[in-house]
Amino acid sequence: SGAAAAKPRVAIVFATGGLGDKSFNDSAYDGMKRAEKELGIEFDKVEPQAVAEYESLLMRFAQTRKYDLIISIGFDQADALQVVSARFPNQKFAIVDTVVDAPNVASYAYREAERGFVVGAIAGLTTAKKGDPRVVADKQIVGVIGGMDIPLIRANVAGYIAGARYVNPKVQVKYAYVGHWADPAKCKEMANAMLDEGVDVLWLAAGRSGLGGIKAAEERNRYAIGADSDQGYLAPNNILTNGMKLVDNTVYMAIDAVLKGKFTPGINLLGLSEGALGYSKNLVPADIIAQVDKLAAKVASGELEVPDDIDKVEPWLKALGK
Amino acid sequence: MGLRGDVSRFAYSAVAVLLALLIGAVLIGASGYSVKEAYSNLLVGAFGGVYSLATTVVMSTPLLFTGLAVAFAFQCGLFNVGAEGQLYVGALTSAVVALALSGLPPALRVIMALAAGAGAGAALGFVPGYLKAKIGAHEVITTIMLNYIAISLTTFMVKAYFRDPGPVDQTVLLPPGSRLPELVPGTRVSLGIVVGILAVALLDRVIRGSVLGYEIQAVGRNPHAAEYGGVNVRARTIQAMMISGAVAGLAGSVEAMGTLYRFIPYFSPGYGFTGIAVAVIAGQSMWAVIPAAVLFGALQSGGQSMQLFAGIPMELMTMVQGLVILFVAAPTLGSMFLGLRLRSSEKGGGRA
Amino acid sequence: MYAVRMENITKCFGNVVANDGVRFAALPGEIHCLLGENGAGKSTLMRILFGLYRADSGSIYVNEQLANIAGPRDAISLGIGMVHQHFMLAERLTVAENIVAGCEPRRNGLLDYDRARRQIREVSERYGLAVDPNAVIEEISVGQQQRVEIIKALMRGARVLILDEPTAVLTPPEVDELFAVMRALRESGTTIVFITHKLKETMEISDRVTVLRDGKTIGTIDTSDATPDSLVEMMVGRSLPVHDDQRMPPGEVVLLELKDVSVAGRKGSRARLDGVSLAVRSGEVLGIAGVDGNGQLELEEVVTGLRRPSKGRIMLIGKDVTGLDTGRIKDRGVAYIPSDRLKRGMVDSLSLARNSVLGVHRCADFSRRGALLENAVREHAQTIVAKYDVRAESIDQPMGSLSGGNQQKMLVGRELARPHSIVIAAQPTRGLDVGATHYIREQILSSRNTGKAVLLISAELDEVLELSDRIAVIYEGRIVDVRPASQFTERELGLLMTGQRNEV
Amino acid sequence: MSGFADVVFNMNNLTATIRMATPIALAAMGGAFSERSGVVNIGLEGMMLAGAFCGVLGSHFTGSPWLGVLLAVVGGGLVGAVLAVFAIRLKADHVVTGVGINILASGATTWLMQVIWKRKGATDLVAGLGTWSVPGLRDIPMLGTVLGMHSPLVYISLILIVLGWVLMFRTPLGLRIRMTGEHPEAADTVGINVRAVQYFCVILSGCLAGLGGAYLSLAQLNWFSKDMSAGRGYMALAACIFGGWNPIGGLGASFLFSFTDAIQMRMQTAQIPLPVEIIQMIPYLLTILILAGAVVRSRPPAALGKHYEAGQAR
Ligand SMILES: Nc1ncnc2c1ncn2[C@@H]1O[C@H](COP(=O)(O)OP(=O)(O)OP(=O)(O)O)[C@@H](O)[C@H]1O
Ligand SMILES: Nc1ncnc2c1ncn2[C@@H]1O[C@H](COP(=O)(O)OP(=O)(O)OP(=O)(O)O)[C@@H](O)[C@H]1O
Ligand SMILES: [Mg+2]
Ligand SMILES: [Mg+2]
Repeated sequence: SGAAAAKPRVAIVFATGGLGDKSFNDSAYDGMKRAEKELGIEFDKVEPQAVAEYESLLMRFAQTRKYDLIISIGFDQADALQVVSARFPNQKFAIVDTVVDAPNVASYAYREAERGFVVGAIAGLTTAKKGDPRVVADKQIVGVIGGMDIPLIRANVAGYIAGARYVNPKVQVKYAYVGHWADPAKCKEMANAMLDEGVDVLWLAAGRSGLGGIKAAEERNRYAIGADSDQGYLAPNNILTNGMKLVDNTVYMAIDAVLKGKFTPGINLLGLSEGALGYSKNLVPADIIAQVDKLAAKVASGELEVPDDIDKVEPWLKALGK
Repeated sequence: MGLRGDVSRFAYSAVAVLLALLIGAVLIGASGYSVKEAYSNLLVGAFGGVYSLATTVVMSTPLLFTGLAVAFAFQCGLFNVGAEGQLYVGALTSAVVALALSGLPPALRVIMALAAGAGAGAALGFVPGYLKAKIGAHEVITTIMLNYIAISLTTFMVKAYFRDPGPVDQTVLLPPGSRLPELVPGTRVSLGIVVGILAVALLDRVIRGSVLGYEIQAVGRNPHAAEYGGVNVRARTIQAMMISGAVAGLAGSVEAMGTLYRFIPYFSPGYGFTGIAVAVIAGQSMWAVIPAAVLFGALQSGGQSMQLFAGIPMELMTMVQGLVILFVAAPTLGSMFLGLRLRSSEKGGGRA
Repeated sequence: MYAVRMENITKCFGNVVANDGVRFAALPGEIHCLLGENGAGKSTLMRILFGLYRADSGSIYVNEQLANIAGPRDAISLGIGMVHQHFMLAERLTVAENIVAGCEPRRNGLLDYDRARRQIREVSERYGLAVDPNAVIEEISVGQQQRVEIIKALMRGARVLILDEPTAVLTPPEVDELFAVMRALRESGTTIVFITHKLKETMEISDRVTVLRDGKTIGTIDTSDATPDSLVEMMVGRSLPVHDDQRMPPGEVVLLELKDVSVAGRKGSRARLDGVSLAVRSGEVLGIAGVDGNGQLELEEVVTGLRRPSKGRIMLIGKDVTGLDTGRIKDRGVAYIPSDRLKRGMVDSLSLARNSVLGVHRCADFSRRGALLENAVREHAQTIVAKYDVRAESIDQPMGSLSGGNQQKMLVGRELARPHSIVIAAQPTRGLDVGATHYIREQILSSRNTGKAVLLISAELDEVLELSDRIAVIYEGRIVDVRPASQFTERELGLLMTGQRNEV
Repeated sequence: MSGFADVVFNMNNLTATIRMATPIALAAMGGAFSERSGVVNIGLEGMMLAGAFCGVLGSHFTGSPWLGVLLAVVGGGLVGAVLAVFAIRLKADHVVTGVGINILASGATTWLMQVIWKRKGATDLVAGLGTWSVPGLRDIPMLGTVLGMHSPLVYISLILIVLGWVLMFRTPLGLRIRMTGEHPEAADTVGINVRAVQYFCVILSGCLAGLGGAYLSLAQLNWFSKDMSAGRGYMALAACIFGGWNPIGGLGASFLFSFTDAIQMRMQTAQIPLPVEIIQMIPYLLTILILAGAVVRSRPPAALGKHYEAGQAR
């Protein structure tokens, strides 16, 4: 197979949500495609349906011994990768969104709360605006709807609350969970319940379900914030910004490192400073952009450390004298 | 029905699977993929080599239990849609008990954890059984509702009481002595499959050779006559649902203790629901649950290779799986092709 | 010219040849009786004529035209109607709904329930077949259900009417009324195919008789040329002995006693059983005579624990058993032959072997430490099959595949085989052929002669008169008279049963 | 506790209830027809999904959401026809067929979405149905907001459900349907075409579930996304049974499910300090409690799930 050695090969095992989530998996897939085009790799992919499948999938990829890198997407692959990486010590692995401590695994995890913090700050400032028909006058309430109550989402929610309250102590933040990643109709009703109570900036961190929330905000002409990738095209007049998580960059980065012979096992914790998290400008007015960028710089420099648990937000604010 | 009936049933099912794969081939071909590559990968991925076979066994194991659970409830005329929820409580209970008993010798630990999982499943099965027996509440509704409740409840319990301090909502990893031993090292084929086969053997004895099974069958097929024959219809209804729940609970136990080595919220991709299909394909025979579960396990495991190495997208595979289920459900289709006539010997199979 | 003619009809179910080259022909405007033992193939033949089964071979002519009957719809449009042996009624729909389904009166596209009720009332008044159109089928008696079936066929205006054992559940006055209907229909040119096991009825009503045996036609004769004995000879191939009527005098011990037992009716309606007190002694048959629907079903259910009395006590061998469930009552020595064998008596999808121990499966003979003793069970089934002449291919076939008569034999065999001192026999020979009826009546008498107490609930007056030592007459849930059987005349009983007490 | 009262007695809950109940009630009525004719319908979920997809497909290609609705009804009906052919003609087990249909529908819609829109998660936006503001209803005090402003499909559905009830309980066809599910042989012997009735009912159930799907994809949203029926088909089946196999009963059950769901959501947004899983359990717990206390005890049609074979040889 000497001739076939021409192109480097990469394998990717997606998270159980599967492609089409307009977030995590899709973004990782974009990274793969970019690497295919720009780095000249070939890749194989697989979409598992159950946690129990991860191990055999990783194993089957590893057994072929023809991949330069095998990438695991999603925190719930950690157990499986721990086992498989030990069994194939010469195979390089990467995992995104969590940490696996092994000599042949490069782990990439995000400081999720930081992205919540920036969009929270945008929300907190926007709800106080006057004269914008999309903002409910004399109420300063913002909201966030998560797909499910899991730590990753909780960290985002905590960051969001912290951001909003940091810039605007008068703001009230509501949060709720759909209980489902793929039920937009239900999320829409949940969003409606929030909008009923005067929420005018609503972040949807709920996978495909979130699309329903965006629709609710559009119908009632309030602001929605998208998640993971730029969802502005869904409601151009109402998507205020997006809480970006650039998994594509991470995946690209991981492949690039391997190709350049710079594969470094260990933990890569990514956040605003690495450009792995961030926000998109969409409808955010210039004055708010200026304020938020300043804040983001503080976070990136480590001057401001964002709490990653909802219970820690209030003490954190108090400690800052807010 | 006897052995001959089972054999011809399987001949029909085999033809049905082939027909479904044939249509699948058309779909795959029309979508621009290589049918040959796809199906050779399906076959090799399911049965080619130790690891593939092992993966097929691992994928079949939870379905063996849930299929058995549903099939057993059918014997009492009960439609247990609640295997999914019972599986979750079984899994969590087993994981927690296996962790809590880390002082005991491994064998004892494992047995007690399995028993606890079965007990938790049985307890959850008791609710629809009791509601059906005492007030006639339809078990399909109650079990659908209980599925949601069980999934929420176990998630809550993990978060509130049994959480691994790490970044994920799950219990801590079971120490080796709390796990089901691996039969084939490096494959996760665990003692679970043996437990499953024992469960099949046991329930087959119960159904075909015990007073309890006889009474359960009588209740399932004609409760009036059962009552006339001195059978405590309500008690049997409750017991049948509890046994079914226990077996479904074991599905979770075995998955938690033999495959995942911990409890993870939302870990099941619907094993309880696929178990319904397994049970119905198995028909009246408990033993037939095994090949029926293996059929689904093989599709799953072979499907992995189809995706990995033939590049067949998920959606196409899902469609092929749906087709297989659809066609296997129609035994007459097989008999039409085999030129045989299926005798209507199963009339009044007693199913809600 | 025949109204219907069936030539060379053959029909197999698996290995069973139910009809084997059968010939059958009925003239226009005659009452043609179809006779044969249980399982002879009568119902099968008629179901073929009605399009429910398709013959394997053979042809059917209606008015001498070759007819292709692919389903009941074809049969109905050819003017064929059928009252089925096992009722074709949807239990949870009303009488009216069952009757009009398929030929519903409409108004503005909706079902015209008023008109339906009126039509039914008309027919039921014209033929004296009283039914309540609004009643739900499962809440009316078997006899009433039979009436619904008859009305259903009559309303469809059939020119050829098949009645498959319609009299099995009717009382003598009801039979007389039915015969009047049948005669009127014959006058108007309708052909009636009448299936019965009662030779008296055959002799009384029919013009001609066709006899089937083992799926083959034995012959067709004019009724005027036949005698009951010659018909039995044709059906069975031999003649039957008469009962050995040497009766012991009844004993003194009261084994079964009802004290002032009542069963409340549904909200507002009158009690179904009203203060019934009865005692049955050892070695005695107490017959309950009455028109179906006067509380017999409730009586049966109350003494066997299927229903709790709203008032009163039930004593078995001196012990109060009120409120115990059926299993426990039967365990105290009660053999029970239920009136509704399809519903209660058996699990039709289980095998004969399994059914042969239903209710006794827990005794030491058939189970040990929770396990069924398969061999003992099979042996038991074999014994019953042999002793009661149950015509079955094997004890592994499902109970539901037996003919009605054979099912009943199996059931009676099972019940009388269990240890018992009391027999509750409800409609024990309903639907049975002469041979089987004879046999089962003998079994009941021999039970009595070995000192058992027998409570016989039967709609058949002949049976009650033949078997009982004493007779209690039930009317509207009350016992209106109890006397030794010899003190009643048939006429007297008839009047008491229909509530004309004063005329007695 | 006044906070809690605000959560429950909130007019907005009723408005949301109506919106959420509509698709479930439509599919539940479909289930009622199918099951009253004797065919178990676990496939409602797949039929709904097919309807949701076809609705968007129709709207995408014609630009008219109403043609989309029409296509959804046709598409759901076609999936219903698959169940009918397998369950009635081929005597396949009803339950497994339903399970197979659900899986097939999930795969097929996602696949077609990829073929047509080159997307995997959700389609592009299409023209949706919008809302109607009904003059008479809108102006009722208090209830005006609850009843007066909904998607036209809400009003159409309510009318259809009443018509469905009339069809089932007041027409000759309805009687034939009920007779078929109770005792197909009896139906056959009075000349009712058992198969035709069952085909009609199962296909109708597909049409109704498909319409429910169109409500999701064209009324509540205006796109299709993967597996967007999200278990509503199963809830519909539960509603159908809970409602006693009666379209209006099914509507009532759907209202109950949706109302408790609305309360659950509002409890969350009101930041009631309970764990979210506990709050999310409430609708299901309540349903079981109500079922346990309910006096009505409905039995399924007697011949439900059984295959009817007239004679052996036809
Ligand atoms: N209220 C209850 N709480 C818990 N379990 C119950 C309850 N009622 C019934 N059960 C369960 O149902 C089963 C049957 O109980 P029950 O006492 O009614 O049967 P039984 O009369 O003993 O039956 P048999 O006498 O035929 O053995 C018991 O084994 C028990 O597990
Ligand atoms: N659906 C069936 N499947 C298998 N065997 C059948 C079926 N129907 C009838 N048979 C068999 O065919 C034979 C004739 O049955 P049939 O019901 O015609 O008898 P019959 O003369 O009407 O008897 P009875 O007087 O008891 O009603 C019997 O041996 C019976 O067991
Ligand atoms: Mg007890
Ligand atoms: Mg007969």
